[in-house]
Amino acid sequence: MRCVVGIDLGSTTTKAVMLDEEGVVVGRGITNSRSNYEVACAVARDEAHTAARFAFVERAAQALDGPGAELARQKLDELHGAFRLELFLAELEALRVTMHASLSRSFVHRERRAELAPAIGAIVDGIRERAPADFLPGAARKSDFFRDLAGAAFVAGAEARAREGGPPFEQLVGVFDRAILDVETRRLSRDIPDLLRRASARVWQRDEGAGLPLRRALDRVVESASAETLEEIVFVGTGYGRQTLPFPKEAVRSEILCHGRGAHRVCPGTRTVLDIGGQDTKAIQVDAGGVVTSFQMNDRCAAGCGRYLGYIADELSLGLHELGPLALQSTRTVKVCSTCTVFASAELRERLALGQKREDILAGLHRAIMVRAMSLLARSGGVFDEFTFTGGVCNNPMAVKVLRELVAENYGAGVTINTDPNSIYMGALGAALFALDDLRAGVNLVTPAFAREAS
Amino acid sequence: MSHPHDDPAGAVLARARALCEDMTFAEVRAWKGANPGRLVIGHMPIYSPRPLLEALGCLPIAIHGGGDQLEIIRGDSYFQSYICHIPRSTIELAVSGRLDAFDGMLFPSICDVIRNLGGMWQMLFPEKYSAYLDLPQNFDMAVGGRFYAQELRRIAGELTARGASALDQARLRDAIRDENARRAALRALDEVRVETPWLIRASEAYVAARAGGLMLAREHTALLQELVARVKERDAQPYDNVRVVVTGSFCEQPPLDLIVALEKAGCDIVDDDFMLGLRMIEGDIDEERPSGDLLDALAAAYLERGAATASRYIGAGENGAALLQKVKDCRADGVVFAAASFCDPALLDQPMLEAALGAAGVPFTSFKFAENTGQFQVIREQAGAFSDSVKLWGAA
Amino acid sequence: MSQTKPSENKAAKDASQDRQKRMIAGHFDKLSRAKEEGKKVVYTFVPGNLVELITSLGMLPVLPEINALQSGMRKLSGGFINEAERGGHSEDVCAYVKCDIGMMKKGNIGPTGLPLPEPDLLLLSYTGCFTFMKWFELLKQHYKCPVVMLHVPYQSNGEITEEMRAYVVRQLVDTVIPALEAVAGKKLDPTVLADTLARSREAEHDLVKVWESAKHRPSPIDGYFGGVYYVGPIFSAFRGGEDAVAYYRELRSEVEARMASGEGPVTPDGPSAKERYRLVVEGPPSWTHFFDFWRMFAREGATVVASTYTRVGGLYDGGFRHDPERPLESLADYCLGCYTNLSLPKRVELLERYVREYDADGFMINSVKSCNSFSVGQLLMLRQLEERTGVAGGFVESDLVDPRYFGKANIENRVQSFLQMLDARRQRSAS
Amino acid sequence: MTQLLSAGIDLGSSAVKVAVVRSRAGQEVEVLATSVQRIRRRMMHEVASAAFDEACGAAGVTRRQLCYVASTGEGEAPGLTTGHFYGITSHGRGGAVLCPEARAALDIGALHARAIKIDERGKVLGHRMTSQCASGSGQFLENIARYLGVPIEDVGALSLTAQAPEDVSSICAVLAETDVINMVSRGITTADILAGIHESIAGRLAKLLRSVGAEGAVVLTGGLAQNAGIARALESLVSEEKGKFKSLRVVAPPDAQCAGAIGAAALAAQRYTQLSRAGRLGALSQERAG
Ligand SMILES: Nc1ncnc2c1ncn2[C@@H]1O[C@H](COP(=O)(O)OP(=O)(O)O)[C@@H](O)[C@H]1O
Ligand SMILES: Nc1ncnc2c1ncn2[C@@H]1O[C@H](COP(=O)(O)OP(=O)(O)O)[C@@H](O)[C@H]1O
Ligand code: SF4
Ligand code: SF4
Ligand code: SF4
Repeated sequence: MRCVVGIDLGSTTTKAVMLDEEGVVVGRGITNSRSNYEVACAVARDEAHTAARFAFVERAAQALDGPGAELARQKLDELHGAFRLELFLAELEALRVTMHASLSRSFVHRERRAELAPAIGAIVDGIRERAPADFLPGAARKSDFFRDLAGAAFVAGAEARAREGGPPFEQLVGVFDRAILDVETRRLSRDIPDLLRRASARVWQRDEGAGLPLRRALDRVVESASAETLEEIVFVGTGYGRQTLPFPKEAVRSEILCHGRGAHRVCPGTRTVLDIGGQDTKAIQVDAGGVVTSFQMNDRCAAGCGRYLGYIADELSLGLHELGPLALQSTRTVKVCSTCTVFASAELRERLALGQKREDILAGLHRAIMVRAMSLLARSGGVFDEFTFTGGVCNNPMAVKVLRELVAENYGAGVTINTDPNSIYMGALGAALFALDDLRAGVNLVTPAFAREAS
Repeated sequence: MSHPHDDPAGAVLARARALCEDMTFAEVRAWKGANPGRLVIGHMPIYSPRPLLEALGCLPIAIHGGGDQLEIIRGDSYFQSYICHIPRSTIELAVSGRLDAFDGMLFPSICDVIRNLGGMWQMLFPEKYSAYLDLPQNFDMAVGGRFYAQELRRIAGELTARGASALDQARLRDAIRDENARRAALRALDEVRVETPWLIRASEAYVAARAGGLMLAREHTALLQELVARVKERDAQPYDNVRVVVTGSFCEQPPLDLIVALEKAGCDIVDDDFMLGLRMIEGDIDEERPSGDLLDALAAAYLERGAATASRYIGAGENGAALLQKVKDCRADGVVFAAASFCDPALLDQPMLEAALGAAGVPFTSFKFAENTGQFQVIREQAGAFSDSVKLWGAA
Repeated sequence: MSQTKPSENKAAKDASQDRQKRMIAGHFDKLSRAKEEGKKVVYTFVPGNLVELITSLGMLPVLPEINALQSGMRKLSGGFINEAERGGHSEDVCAYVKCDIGMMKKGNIGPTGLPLPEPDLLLLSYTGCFTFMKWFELLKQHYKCPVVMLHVPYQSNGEITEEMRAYVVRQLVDTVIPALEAVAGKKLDPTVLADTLARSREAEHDLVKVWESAKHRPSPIDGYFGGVYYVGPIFSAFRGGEDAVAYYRELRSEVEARMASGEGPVTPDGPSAKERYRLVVEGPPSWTHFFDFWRMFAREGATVVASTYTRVGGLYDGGFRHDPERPLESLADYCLGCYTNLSLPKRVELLERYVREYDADGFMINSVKSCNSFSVGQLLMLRQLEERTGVAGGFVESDLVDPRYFGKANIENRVQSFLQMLDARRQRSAS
Repeated sequence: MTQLLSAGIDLGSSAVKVAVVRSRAGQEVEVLATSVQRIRRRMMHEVASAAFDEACGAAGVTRRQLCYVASTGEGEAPGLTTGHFYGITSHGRGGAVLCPEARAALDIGALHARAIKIDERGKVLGHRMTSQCASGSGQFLENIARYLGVPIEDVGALSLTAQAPEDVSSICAVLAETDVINMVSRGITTADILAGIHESIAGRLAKLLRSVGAEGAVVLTGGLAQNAGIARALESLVSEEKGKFKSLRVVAPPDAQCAGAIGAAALAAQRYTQLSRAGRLGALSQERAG
């Protein structure tokens, strides 16, 4: 299959969307943006590639008949989880090796090495042991990113160690922080067929009762999905870091255009788009064809963007996923003044010390952010029907709720507000649509090195 | 003391405060209902010819932005982040319909922000009356005075054309008398504050004065007189505080909590430049004029007795002289500069005032605020350090 | 069509540029010798400046705003601003003032490296900007010389009334001219003034022709980035002088030659790319990053066909001319008619006219932090213009001379997004 | 005159610091003990009493022997204290105790930095604080350090090993983090990145110092004083300055983080003496009640 790829290199996350020649989405991938942009976009693309493979798996499973076919279909989610687990474990091992290596390299840690090394080994072993449970269908994970998952588990492990009289918490975490950087700036090669085989082995081994039929069925699915070719031919990049993408200038599009186009593709009635990402907020007006007619962005100061929520979550030792749901429990919104990312944590602490409730303060913080966004929208011309909310913060249910209220208060209840589970991919989708234009126009663009080497 | 039941002044203060905090302007609506056909004219802070408006049968309403309770949603979309706060909240009030009962707005010449806000008004609300009132910076009665009287006459004419009463010297004289009476009442209140600051907090005097921008002078005089009588019944003791003059907030107003925070940090605010819309003229306005035209009285009051603010041209390099006089008059230990963030006039004035204070050995401290600031920690620190220092080491 | 070769054109371009350079060098040279030669020096502001009065009395004008912008271009402003801020000036206020005060504190060395003389008089023509008043109050504290205030009323209703004109003329007669005469030590000679005003008028006429050349496709000038050079002499010390007349005559013929040969403007990287976008710009440029900013447009083939910043020192293409027949009235009208003294609705009308008359594809607002006079209301202007003209507007924020407020990556992002948006809209309307 | 025992409790945003001192009316101050406890999500008053007990224990005094306990800093410690001094006052005084020749104190804490000009008694003559933005504070450095995987205690030492400090341009703490991410990806060494950040922070601090007109010796107080990189970067910056700032000298005493607490303790004794002379000791418990 021939595909085009759009990559949105954001300040916090990097997204990739693959379209086939008909413009149908075949895969989406996301990873956290890290210090090495090239790796970030390669990994996002790997993820999209993986997702596309899973689409093949799904298709193969649907086409399957014979003994074990039905059971194999039921096990698809589990297979997916097991696949993720394999990836996780591979990265975990890489992390382990890196941490040990950094112990001998860093002069800061060298003297305490004898004490730190065994503790680190034990923590990693513990994570390894508990990992499979996190990847069973239905298990609640705080994030999908290795950095977050491993980070949370490591911090918990380090805390426990420190409490039991092991090496100090901050030193352990320091080793992790250093090593995760290294791990993230390397791209682990992903042999998808092999990982699939191992994942499938995990699944049938777990269910001994099902026996050989399940194993055979899964094998067939895996083999047939692995056999399909996947060729990426045109790339277009966008996003905050797009200038640093390893793409030629012609293959880079403004994020404003991409977000507008992506949102319009998903919700064709869209006239106004609000995108709240990690470090910037954009308000975009598009015409009936998805062409941008005006826009405003907030990019000089990171106040009130996704990062802000990240800091708050850190401050409360919560996952980003948990922030919105907790705020939803509020009964009384506290008026919060700081939208400055740095001072917000201080204000949070101050208010907690005053005895105000976590959820009420959080509700206030969410409101403060959305009020800022409303004012940007007003600046760009207002809110028109239909209105589509995109970007990472759209995954936060409290943000969505507050936005709905504010739009109703200020622009009437008649405005349709679209959100989409794939909102975070709008920019990448828009970029992919531009790539499709290029493909159709016969523009012959160089594919980046990382894509050639992978396919 | 804030309990209205135990505090003799509680009720009158609560009324004033409620009035200041009511961003729906319910009383204005009520007045309009009771006085059909008469006009409600809003005006921005600093000098506004309120007696003239009253003489034309209008209700002048001072607009001081939206304070710290108003949520700014559309207002921000009209102003870049480096512009002060008051125009945003003022626009917010208008576009959210809160000023619907108003028939017009006056934008006196305070600074370029207010000047351009007037232009924005013309574009946003073409159906409403709006006028920019150019205050002369030439203080010669024959030149600037003439121009100014013409400006006032123009505005009076325009309002009359919109349904206000015609300009009438007798009514203008009455309005000037009412205004002079209000000034006397304000002076009486100020005197209580200077002589016995423990009887009335600056934050209390503030709401009492500010409420005056929302009613006719005559009513305000009654309110002030009652307040002065009531606070004298209070049974309060002196605090171990330092005496300060607050300056710099003549236009955008600090949130009330900020004034309270200053007091809590150990400062008695014995004089300030809040609310200059009512205090811009020092002394009385003439009730007679040789020319027979009382517009000249308003012009002369502005030219000859206008208080020194950053909006007014100070010619002879005497910046700071008026402030030093104030410090002396109210026996202050020091000065607190509290200017709105991004307020060019106040902030450009400040180094000159500081130089004057420094030369006279008067201690000072300075900080910036926005009308909706919710964090006072830095301000408390600075004011606290200031009062600590005066207290621990004596003045200066 | 003319057969002028590009190389000859380049030489021609250099001629007016060189002339301007020589004029400036000569002026600062004179200033550095002013004290020893007993020449009196008057500091004053660009909008509504009364250089004709100053030069007719044989005195030399200094324009602190021009010094500040030159400091910005030479990357000295950051240091000057720091100097002023350490002296107690706020980060929030207009950076021109701080730049000037910093420069003064560091010895008042002018843009050509020669020291500037202290003022004998500060002529505070208070036109279109509140900050001017504070600026000279501050200078007054330092120099202790006399200040004369000319209060120019604001055109709040979009017109110059008889009362306003009379008020200004009255101040000219009663205060300004006597103050100038007192410093100059002589009386103003009406015939000298009339001759000076006549020369102003001549130069103004040629400048208008230069502006109007941008209606041609491709435009032979960039009316913003290039335009700020064109207004140099007429906004500052030279208006009313022989030099200015010669400069504008020369400039006009160069521009007409380029127009005839179908050439575009000259950009920092040589001849311009093919004209792809025609823009109208509102707001002053960022001086500290002037060339970076210019390149963001020039590289993409975006030419500015008209701008309002180049009208702050006089709206000549609106018909105004200095007039030897009505000397004082025309000076009053000049002060009253500066761009920043126009009401906001009038500013929008002017921009709308430019978009139409110059057939622009879009307009761009550069909103500078320093300048409340320019900036307050620009977001509303943006919306109004989009509505009235149907062309797209872009908005960027920076500062005149405070380098801290030029976020290159952000501005580039916005400019590119804006131009790509124009493309997308164009493609749409084509299909 | 008799020797007085007094204590100061500095309730900061990241740590509580306590000092117990002996003095004559707040002069000739001798520090008996100090203690520092990081707050880390604990309740402020618990941390405060723990730290207070720790310091009293180390000094070998009981609560009742202390004539006056003063709080300072942002928090409150009801029940423990007699009165309160503001951070600027106490850091100024504490700076003078730790470094008698200092004529300015520079307090760099977790969220704010402030420059304080003092006289020989530690009396505040003038001060400036960083405004709204948090860049240039301890919290900012902690975030960066965490990102780079360097323990905060080692950040300073590491920055000193830099070969070619990298310029940090962003004024915003958050955007500066992005700058750092970029630098890591360009292969800049941790030491060079840290050095660049230290220089940018030092630049801000130097500006603050100049704005109060500091001269002579400057004593660093607050948590960041323990960071040798800051002291060095600041020193090289102010000694490079031409003209009137040539004479600036930066001193980072070992007990710097407790300067606020020490200053508060000294002022406590001073205020006690002042009040007892004025016969107003009875009013002590009501101090600041208004
Ligand atoms: N599941 C989630 N729940 C809540 N917030 C989320 C979630 N996922 C992402 N976010 C928010 O989205 C932000 C990233 O948004 P994104 O659009 O990817 O930004 P960018 O394009 O700038 O990288 C994060 O900072 C985070 O606050
Ligand atoms: N050993 C250390 N080395 C370097 N920096 C330190 C050290 N200990 C604390 N800090 C820094 O000092 C800051 C806390 O300073 P402190 O003055 O206690 O702040 P606050 O009073 O606001 O709590 C922390 O943010 C941290 O960055
Ligand atoms: S606060 Fe200052 S800058 Fe803002 S409108 Fe008022 S006077 Fe003007
Ligand atoms: S505010 Fe604007 S017009 Fe006034 S001095 Fe500054 S830059 Fe010039
Ligand atoms: S530190 Fe806070 S206020 Fe400052 S620029 Fe960053 S987010 Fe904005």
